[in-house]
Amino acid sequence: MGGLQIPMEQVLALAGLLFSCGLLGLMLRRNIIFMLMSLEVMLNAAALAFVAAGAKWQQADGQIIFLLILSVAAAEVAVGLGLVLQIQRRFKTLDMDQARRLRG
Amino acid sequence: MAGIWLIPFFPLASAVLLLLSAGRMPRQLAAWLGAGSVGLSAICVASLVNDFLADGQVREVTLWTWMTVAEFTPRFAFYIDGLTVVMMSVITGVGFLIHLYSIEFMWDDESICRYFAYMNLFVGAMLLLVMADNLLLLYLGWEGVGVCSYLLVGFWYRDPANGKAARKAFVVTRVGDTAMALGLFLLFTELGTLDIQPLLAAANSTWQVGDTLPVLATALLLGGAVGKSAQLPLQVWLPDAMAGPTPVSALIHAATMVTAGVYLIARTSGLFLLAPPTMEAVAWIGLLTLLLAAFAALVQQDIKRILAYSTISQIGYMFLALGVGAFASGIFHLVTHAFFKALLFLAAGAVIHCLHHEHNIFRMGGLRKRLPVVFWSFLIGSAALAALPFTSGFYSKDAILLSASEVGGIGLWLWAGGLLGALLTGIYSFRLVFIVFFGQAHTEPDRQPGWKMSVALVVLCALALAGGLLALPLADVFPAARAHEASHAIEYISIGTPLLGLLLAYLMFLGRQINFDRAADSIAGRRVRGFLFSGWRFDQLYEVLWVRPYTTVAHWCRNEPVDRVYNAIVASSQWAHHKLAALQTGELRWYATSMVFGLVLLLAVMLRNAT
Amino acid sequence: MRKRGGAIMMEMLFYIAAAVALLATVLALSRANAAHALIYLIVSLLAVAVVFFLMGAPFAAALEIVIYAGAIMVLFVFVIMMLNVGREGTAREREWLGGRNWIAPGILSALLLLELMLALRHAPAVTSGVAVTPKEVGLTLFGPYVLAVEIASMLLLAGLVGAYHLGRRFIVRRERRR
Amino acid sequence: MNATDFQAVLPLLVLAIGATVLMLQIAWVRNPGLTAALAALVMALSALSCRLAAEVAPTEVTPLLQADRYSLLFATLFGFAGAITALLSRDYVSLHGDEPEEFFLLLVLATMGASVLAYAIHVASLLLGLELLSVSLYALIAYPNKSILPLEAAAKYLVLSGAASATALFGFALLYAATGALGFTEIGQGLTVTTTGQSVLLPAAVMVFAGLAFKLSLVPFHLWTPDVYDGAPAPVTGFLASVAKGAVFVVLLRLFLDADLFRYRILVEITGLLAIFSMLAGNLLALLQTNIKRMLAYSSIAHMGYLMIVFMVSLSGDSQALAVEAASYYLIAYTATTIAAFGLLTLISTDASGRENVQLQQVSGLFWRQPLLACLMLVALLSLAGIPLTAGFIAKFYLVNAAVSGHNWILLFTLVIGSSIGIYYYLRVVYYMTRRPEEHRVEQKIISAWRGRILSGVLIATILLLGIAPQPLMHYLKAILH
Repeated sequence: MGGLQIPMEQVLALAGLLFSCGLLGLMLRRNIIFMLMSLEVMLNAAALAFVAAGAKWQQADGQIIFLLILSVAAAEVAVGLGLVLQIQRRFKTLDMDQARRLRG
Repeated sequence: MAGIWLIPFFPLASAVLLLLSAGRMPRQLAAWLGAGSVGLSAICVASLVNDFLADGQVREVTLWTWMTVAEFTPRFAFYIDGLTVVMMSVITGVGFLIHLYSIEFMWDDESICRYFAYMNLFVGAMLLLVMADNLLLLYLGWEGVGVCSYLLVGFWYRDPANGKAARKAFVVTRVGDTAMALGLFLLFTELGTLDIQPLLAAANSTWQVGDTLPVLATALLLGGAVGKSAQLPLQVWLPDAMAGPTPVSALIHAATMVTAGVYLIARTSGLFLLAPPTMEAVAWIGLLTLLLAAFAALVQQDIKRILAYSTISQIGYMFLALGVGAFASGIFHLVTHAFFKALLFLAAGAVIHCLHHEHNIFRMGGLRKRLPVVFWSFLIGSAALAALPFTSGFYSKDAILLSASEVGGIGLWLWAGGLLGALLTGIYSFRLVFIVFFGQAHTEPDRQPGWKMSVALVVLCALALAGGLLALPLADVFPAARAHEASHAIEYISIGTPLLGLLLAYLMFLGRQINFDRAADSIAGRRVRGFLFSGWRFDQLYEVLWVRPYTTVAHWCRNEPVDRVYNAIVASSQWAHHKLAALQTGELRWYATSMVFGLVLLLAVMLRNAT
Repeated sequence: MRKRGGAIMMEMLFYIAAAVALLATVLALSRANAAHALIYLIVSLLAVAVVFFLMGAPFAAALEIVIYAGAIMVLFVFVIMMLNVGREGTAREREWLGGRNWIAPGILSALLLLELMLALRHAPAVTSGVAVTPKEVGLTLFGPYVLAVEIASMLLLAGLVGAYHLGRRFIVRRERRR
Repeated sequence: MNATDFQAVLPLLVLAIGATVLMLQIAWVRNPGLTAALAALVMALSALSCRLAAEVAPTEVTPLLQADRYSLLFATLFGFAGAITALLSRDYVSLHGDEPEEFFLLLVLATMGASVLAYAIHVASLLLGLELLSVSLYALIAYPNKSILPLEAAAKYLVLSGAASATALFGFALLYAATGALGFTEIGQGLTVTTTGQSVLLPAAVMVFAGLAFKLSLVPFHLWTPDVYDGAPAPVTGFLASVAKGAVFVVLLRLFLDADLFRYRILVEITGLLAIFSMLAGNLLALLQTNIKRMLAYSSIAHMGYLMIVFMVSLSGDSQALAVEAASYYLIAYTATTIAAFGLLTLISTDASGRENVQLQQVSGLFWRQPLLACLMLVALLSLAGIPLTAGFIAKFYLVNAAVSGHNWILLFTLVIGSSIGIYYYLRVVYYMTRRPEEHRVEQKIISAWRGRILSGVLIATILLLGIAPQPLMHYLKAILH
C-alpha cells in the first residue's frame, strides 16, 4: 500500500500546532491531571514530527523513535498518575496553585 | 633518608587530629600527642642530620607537582642543605623541649587540646617554611606561621586586650607580608620562576651587581623580613605579643618564627649580594634596632617584655651580621639565641607559673634559694645573652662584632654601635637577674617546677652553655667569609664590654653603689624612663602617624562617597536578590510560563539571526 | 484517473484528520470536566493515528491506537474514576478557566507558534509516499536499535517501580478504610 | 553485537543485571541493609568495569552507543557517585519512609540512565537515557511519602521536566526532518547538505538546547531548581545536583562536539549568554538565602553557568581540547563536592518527623558537636567557593585558564564577580557552623555513626586530594581527551 505524498511543512505545522496547544494547556491549567494531559499532547506532537520525518526519508527510524516516545510517555504517565493519587491524598486537592509550600 | 616528608607530616597530622577532636580528647592523650609528634620529627631530623654530616650532600625531594597549567608549575618540593638542616634542628629540637615544658605549664588550662593543635600546626608550617624549595611553598609556610602566631597570641581570647594584641601582631606583620608578596610577583615576572636555586642562578646571570631591579626586589623581600622579625620600623608588635602563654613566646616569639626574616635573607643571600644598597640598609636597620630595643629593655618592669625587647635587640645583631655579609655568623647567632632565649623564656615562664602569674619583676625577688633550678637556668641564660666569655652567646656575638669591624668605611660605626649594645645587654640582663632572684622576696612561690619543666630547662642550659662549640655545616651555603685578623685590642674590648655591663648592673641594682633610683626619679630621668619604657614612643608615633589618620579617614568615609559606593554595591545586590527571589513564587503554572517565555525569546534571537 | 481521485480523497482525509486532531486537542485542554477532556484527547489521538496511516506508517498508527489511545489513556480513566472529583470539582475548573487566565499563556503560545511557522516556512519537501512496513520497522528495531529496546525495558521498569511505590500506599489505605 | 561490544558496554550491563538482581532480591526478602549494600556494590562494580571496557575503547556499539575514554570516564564517575549516594541514604530512607528497598533499585536505574547518557551518540539513546534518569528521579524525589514537600517537588519536576524533554524531542524531530539523521555525527554531516530549508536548523537546535538547558537549570529555565532541591530528600538532591546535571552536560557537550554545532556562532553565543545570566542570577539568588538546600540549589545554577563557559571557549578550535579538559575536571570536582555537601545534610537530618535540618540556625555550632561532619561541610563549601587546596580551586583555575586562552573576557569577568559574591554566602554557613553552641542550642543526633564517619572521611580526602595533588587526574584527562 502506498502512502500519501503530503507536504512536509503542513505535517510539521500540524505538529507545531499540537505542540503549542500542549504548552498552552500546561500554562493554563491548574489541575495536575490536565497538566499531565498537556504533556501527553506535547509528546505526541513530537512523535508526529518524528513519524512524518521518517516518512519523508522513508526510514523506519522515525517510527522507532515514536515507539520509544510511546514507552517514555507510558513511564511518565504511570509515575505521574501515582503522584496524582498521593497529591490528592495529602493536599486534598489537585490544584497545583495550592501546592506552593516550596518557594522563595 | 627517604622519609623527609615525615618531618613536617608528624606535627601537621597531629594538629589535624587535635583540631578534629574539638577539645574532647583526654588531656593526657592530647598533650602527649602534641609533644610526641614534634619529638618524632626531632628524631627524624636527627637521623637526617647524621646522614647529612656524613656525606654533605644537598638533598632535593619533590613530593609532587601541584599542577601544570601553562608554564605555572608549582611543586611541593623540599631543598635540604646545610642552612635548612640547621634551621630544622633548631625548630624540632628546641620545639620539642618547649612542647615538653608546655605539658606541665598548660596542664590546668581547659583548652590544652586547642593549644597543642595550634603549636603543632605552627611547627609544621615553620618546617615547610625552611624546607621549601620554592618561594611559593615558603610563602605558604610564612603565612601559616603568621596565622598560628595570631591564634596563639590571642589564645586566651576571653580577655579583649589579648585579642587586641593578636590583631596588632597580625596587622603589623601583614604590612611586611604585602611587601614580600609584591617582591615574589616581581621576581616571578622578571625571572619566570619561583624555585629558589634556579631563581638565584637566573638572577646572577641576568643582573649585575648594583642594578635597580635586584635592589627593588630585595627591598620588598626585606619588608617581609622586617615585619616577621620585628625590626625597625615594624618592631612594635612583638612586646605586645607577649600576651600569649609563655611557652608560645619562647617558641614563636623568640626561638623560631621571629627569625624567619633572618632565614629568608640568608636563603636568598645570592640575591641580596647583588644589591649592596639593600645590604647596607639591612646592617643599619639591625644596628638601630638593637640599640633602640636595648635601651627600651633597660627600664621595663614586666619580665616578659624585657625578654621581648632583648629578642628584638638580638635579632638586630643577626641583621647586622647579614648586612655586613657575615651570613654564617648571623645564622650562628640565630642558633645560639634560640637556645638561650628559649631558656630564658622558659625560666621566666617557670617563675610566672610558680608565682601565680606574676609578671612584674619588682614584686618578685629573692627567688635564688626558693627556685634553684630556675635560678641557675636564668643565670646561665642571662650570661649567654650578655655574651659573657665561654657561653654560647659570646662566640656568636663576638663573631658578628668582628665581622662588622672589618667592613671598611661604616664598619667602625657598626662595631661601636654593636659594642654599646653589648654593654646595654649586660646591664639589662643582669638587672633582671639581680632584681628577680636576689634581694628581698615580695611574693612566695606556691609550687616547684615539675620534672618536665626541669628537664627542658636543664637541656637548654647545656645547649646555652655549650652551643658555641657547635660547628654549623654552612660552609657550602654561603660565600666563604674572610678569615678574622682582628687585633687583640678588639678581642679584649669585646670580652670586656659585657663584663663591664655586669659590673654596672651589680653596682646599680644589687650593691646600690650607684644610686640609680635618684637619677631615675629626677624629672629628666622620669621623662627618659617613660620614653624608653614605651619603646621609644613608637606606638604613640604610629598612633599619630597612621592609626589616627586612618580611623579619621575611615570615620570620614563612613558617610561619604567612598563608602556610598560600597553601600550601593551591597544594596544593589540585595535589591537584585529580592527582585529575583520574588520570581520564585512556587507556582507551577508560572514556572511553566517562564520556561515558555525563555523558549520564545531564544527562538526569536535565532530567527533574527538565521534570516 | 481513478487513482488520482483516490489520492485526492486521501488528501482530503489528511486535512480532515488534521483538523479533527487539532480541534479535539483544543477541546480536550479547555474542558472543565476531566472525563470529557479525556474523550476528546482520545479522539485527537485517533485522528493522529489516521495521519500516521496516511503518511505510510501503518505500524505507528496501530500502536498509537492500541497503546496511546488504549492503554495510556485508560490509566487516566482509572485515576479520574478513583479520585471522583465530582460536580463541584468541575465547577471549580470552569471558574479557573476564566478569561484573564488566558491572556499570558495565549500570547506566549501564539508567539511560539508564529516562530515555529516562520522556521518552517521554507520546507518544500514532501513525504516520500512510500509506506514503511511493520516488517521493516521490526527489522530495524531489532537490528541497530536492539539496545534501545533493552534500555526501554529498564525505563519501563523504573516507571513500574515508581508507580508501584507511589500508588501502593493509596490503595492499601483505601482497602483498610473499607 | 559481539563479545567486544558486550565488553564495551559492560558498565551498562552490570547496572541492568544488577537492577534485575535487586528486584528479585526485594521480592525474595525485604532487608534494606542488604539492598543498599547490593545496590552500592552494583554501582561500584559498574564503575570498576569501566576499566575492562576501556581495553576495547573506542568502539561504537550499534549506532546508539559509543564506548570511548570520554564516556567511560563519566560512567566511572556516575557509578561511584551512585554508590556513595546509596551508602549515604541507607539510614535516611529507612527513617523517612516505609519500604525503603525500592529506593535503591530506582537509584541503580537512575545511575544507569546517567551512564547511558555518557555513552549516547544518538537521539534514541539520548532520549532513553534522559528519561530513564528522569523517571527514576521523579519516584526518588517523591519517595518519602509521609510528608508533602517531596510530593510537591516531584510534581513540579515531573511536569516541567516532561515539558522540557518534549521540547528537546521536538527540536530533534525538526533536525531529523531536515537532515534525515539521528546520530550526532550524521546530524552534523546532514546540516550542510540539508534539503529542507536552512531556516529550520537553528530554531530546531535551540529547542534541543533549551530542553537540555532546563535540566541544567540555566537561567531562564531555572525556576524549578530551588523548589525541587528543597523538597527532595537530601541524598536524592545530591544525586540530582551532581549526577543528573553532569550526565546532561556530558551529552550536551558530546552533541555539540560530534555534530560540530560550534560552527553556528550565534548558537554558541546563546550558550554564553545563558552562562552569564546563570552566573549572576544564581549567585544573587543564593546571597541572602537562609535555607542551605535552597542556597546550594541557587549556587548550582551559578556553577552550571561557570561550566557553560567552556562552550564559548570551544569556539576557537585551538582551545577546544583545553575546554573539554577543564569541563571534565570541573565536573569531577563538582560531583565530589556536591555529594559531600548534601551528604552532610543527609547525615544531620535525623528527625523522625521527616523534617530536614536545613536552616542556617540548625547547623549553628555544628563544629563543636560534630567536628568531622562539620569538616565535611567546611571542605565542601570551601571547594564550592574555590579556595586553594580544594578541588574547587583547581577546577575554577582550569576554567579561568581556559577562558583566558579563549580570550573570553566578559565571561571571565562575570566568573570573578560571581565567585566573589559566592564567597560571602558560603562562608556565612561556615560562620554559623563555628558559632559557639551556647549561643544557639540545637540538638540533632546523627544517624549511622560509623558509616557516616567513614563516608565523610572518604569525601573529605577526595576533595582535598583533588585540590592538593590534582596532577595525576590532570595528566589522565590530558591523555584521554587529546
